[in-house]
Amino acid sequence: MSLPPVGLAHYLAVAVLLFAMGLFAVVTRRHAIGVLLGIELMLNAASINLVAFNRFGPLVTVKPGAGVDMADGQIFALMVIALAACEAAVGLAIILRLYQTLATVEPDDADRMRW
Amino acid sequence: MREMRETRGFVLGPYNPSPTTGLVDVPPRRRLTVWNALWLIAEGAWTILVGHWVTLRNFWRKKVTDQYPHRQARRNWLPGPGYRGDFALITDWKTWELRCIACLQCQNVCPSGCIHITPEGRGRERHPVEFYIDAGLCQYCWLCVEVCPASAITMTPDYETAVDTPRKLIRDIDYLRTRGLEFDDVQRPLEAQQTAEAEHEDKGE
Amino acid sequence: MNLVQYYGLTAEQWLEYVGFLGTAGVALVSGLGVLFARRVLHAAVWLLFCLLGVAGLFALMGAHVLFGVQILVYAGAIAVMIIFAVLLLERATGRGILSGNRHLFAGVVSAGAFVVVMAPTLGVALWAAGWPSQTAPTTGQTNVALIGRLFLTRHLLAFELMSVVLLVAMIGAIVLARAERRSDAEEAPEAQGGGAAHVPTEEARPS
Amino acid sequence: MIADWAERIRAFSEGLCTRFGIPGLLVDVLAWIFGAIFVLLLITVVALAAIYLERKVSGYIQSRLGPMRVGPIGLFQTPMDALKLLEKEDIVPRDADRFLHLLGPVLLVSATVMMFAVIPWDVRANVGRWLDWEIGLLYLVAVSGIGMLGIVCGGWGSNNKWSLLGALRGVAQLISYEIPLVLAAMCVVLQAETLSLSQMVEQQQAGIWAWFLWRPWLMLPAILLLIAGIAEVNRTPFDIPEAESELVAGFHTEYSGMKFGLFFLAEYTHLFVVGLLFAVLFLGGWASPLGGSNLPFEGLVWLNLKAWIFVLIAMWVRWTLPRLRVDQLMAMCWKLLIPASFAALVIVGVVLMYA
Repeated sequence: MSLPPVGLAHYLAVAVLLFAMGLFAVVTRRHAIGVLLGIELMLNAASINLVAFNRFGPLVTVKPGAGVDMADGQIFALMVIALAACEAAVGLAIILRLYQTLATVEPDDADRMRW
Repeated sequence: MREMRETRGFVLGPYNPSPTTGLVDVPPRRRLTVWNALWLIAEGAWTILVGHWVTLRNFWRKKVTDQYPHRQARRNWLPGPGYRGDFALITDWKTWELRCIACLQCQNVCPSGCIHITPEGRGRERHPVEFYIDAGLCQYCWLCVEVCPASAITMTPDYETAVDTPRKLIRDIDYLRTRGLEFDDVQRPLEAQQTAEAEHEDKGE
Repeated sequence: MNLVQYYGLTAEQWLEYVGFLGTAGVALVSGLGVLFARRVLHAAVWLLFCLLGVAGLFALMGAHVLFGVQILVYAGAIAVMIIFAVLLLERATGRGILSGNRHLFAGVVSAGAFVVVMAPTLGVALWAAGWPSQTAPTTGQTNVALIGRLFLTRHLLAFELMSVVLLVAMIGAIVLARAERRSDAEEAPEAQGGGAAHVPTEEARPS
Repeated sequence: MIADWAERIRAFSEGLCTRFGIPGLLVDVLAWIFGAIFVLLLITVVALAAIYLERKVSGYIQSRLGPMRVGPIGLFQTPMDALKLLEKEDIVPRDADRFLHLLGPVLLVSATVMMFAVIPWDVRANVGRWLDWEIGLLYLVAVSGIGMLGIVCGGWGSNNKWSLLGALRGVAQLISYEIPLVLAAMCVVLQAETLSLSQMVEQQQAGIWAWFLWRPWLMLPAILLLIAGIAEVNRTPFDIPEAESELVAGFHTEYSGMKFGLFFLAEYTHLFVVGLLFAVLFLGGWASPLGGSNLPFEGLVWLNLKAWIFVLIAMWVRWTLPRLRVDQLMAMCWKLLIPASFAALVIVGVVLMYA
């Protein structure tokens, strides 16, 4: 029996599990901040994927043996982090605002625009 | 003219807010130009440097600490008049007996109940056979000394009263007598001592 | 010296394996912590550890800059911000915020469906021989220099756009989260001169 | 050639490996473990020494003698206090959040310990030679940000209003002062063109005049780093989070026993790390001010000397200046230090571009 060395699939597996956890949290959480936490988990799973494909994926073997400077996946992940910062800041501001106007923080209760 | 203003943020200068209103007496603001601001920063930096110079000087100065029990800079140091240290019962210098007449006034007046006296005899023969003061309970309020008609009890300026067991905090009559003999009552505030003596004489002892 | 030629892995691969298991374990266990913590505050703290675990995964994959940025921005700023928001809300509502679940069935179904769809990946990772994992041959350029160069050449536009987005988000967040103040608090301090009776208090503001 | 004592440690662990039949790759693991043990011993000694020094310095500045009783000149006072803290009861308030209450000191201390990983102690000698990272400075800054979470957790978890206020103030202060700190460090990065701390040191190796401190355009960043560094460890002109006169003891009001001791440990270790950072960035790190030389352990001695000088300066500042008010603190950061550090960054960039 031989064990596969740590490769793309391992990181993808971690990302899958993290994404599933995030999805579960987003769907089930009652509290808006809980939803936000789930979104952060999903974003992290996505950036793990990006970096893993950058590291192990076919991109790096465009010119085999020559050595390629390919860090596009890392750059994408950096942008994901920056956007996550924006998203968290704006999201938290919205949540605080929601509490100030509606005195609730449950996304299900904010249904004024529905009718 | 100075006016009271609410301040916000960074106030340059030694303006202290009033304790009652929380407002600050600020001179009317001049326009803060760049040079002005730079000058303020430089001035602040200079004052900080001066402060550091002061502490540095103190750093090298001779230290004033007296490492008391190990090394004593001043031998036989006594605290100032009126210091309330260990207790003592005063022995009369004529009869060589305790002045205490066991009237129990100190025991009654003591707010913390730290005095316990067993009297014996009647009239002029009345004297204490046992006289306990619990120094752990005592709050050094001086009431027993005030109330004593015979000026028999006092507090000496002895400050080295530390003991190693709580039991030793309870001073018995022999201890108190010895303290009184060691210190007599010369350390009492002079006027209090003289008036006490005078009253003692007046009563026709 | 050939102690660990087990399971067809070299010593280096074993080391990587151990490191991977450790960091992935941290990430996944604290992810579960995020799910099952009773209080939202605890969930946020678990999220912090999850982010640190993900940062460890980045470091294992050679993305060192990303590792630093993940810790600096995600763990140091975003997690703190979320924790702060939770604290503010707990102060405002006056009770601990519990992370109750609502659409439990829907959550289980969606997450389960996702995992089922992605099951081949998991299977490959755990049992199969694994996808060929080529490691990038490098030119000796450090990760920092590489990313810096890429940011200023190929991804310049995205880089600039990102800064604009950050600025917009910052301003937007400030505008959104700012409580409505009473008008007199907005006035310049010169307008309140001489008013010894006017002592501004924090309690005057809503919540 | 500098005697490479890191090589000796490595040789020692290689010897261990051949002795016990451990595969060659694990030599690095062993070296990491030795490095970790070194750091753990170091922070204990450093914290004890720094606390002793603080007491002595404060005493001398106030014309006192400081601790004199235990040991020769009071040398054993701090170890005895540490022992006392160890044996004291660990009290957790009744309604406290036990998880967060425990997490606070743990996070703070671990963040501080992790910062030691990238410090270049000597030529090519970090913890286990592995963490001479290309992102050294970024790592240092990032990890120090985790400590702030420890303050929040501790302050909130103790369920005490003083703790909470202290924690909020502390985090506000740390976040604010991290900006000038990082910007001042970025000036050095512009000069050195690298984030790796050991490469920065290598550029200042030639002697005392090669230090970055003497470049005229780097003097302002040095001052900014000094101020922001002192603020970053919550020391007295900036110790708003634990202002005794307002909040009882700030975020560690409700701590006792060894958790309190951990807060102390973290504070003084963090101070030392900031000293090390300052020494590496501006004072040439392990490089001798006399130029090259080849005594064993020389780099370690020089680096420690420079860091301790920073620690002494921080103590001098602490016992000289009074505490700032909260608004003064924030105003100083946002209105003075941050513009100044941006200006410094621009100046350094322009100078380096045209020089």
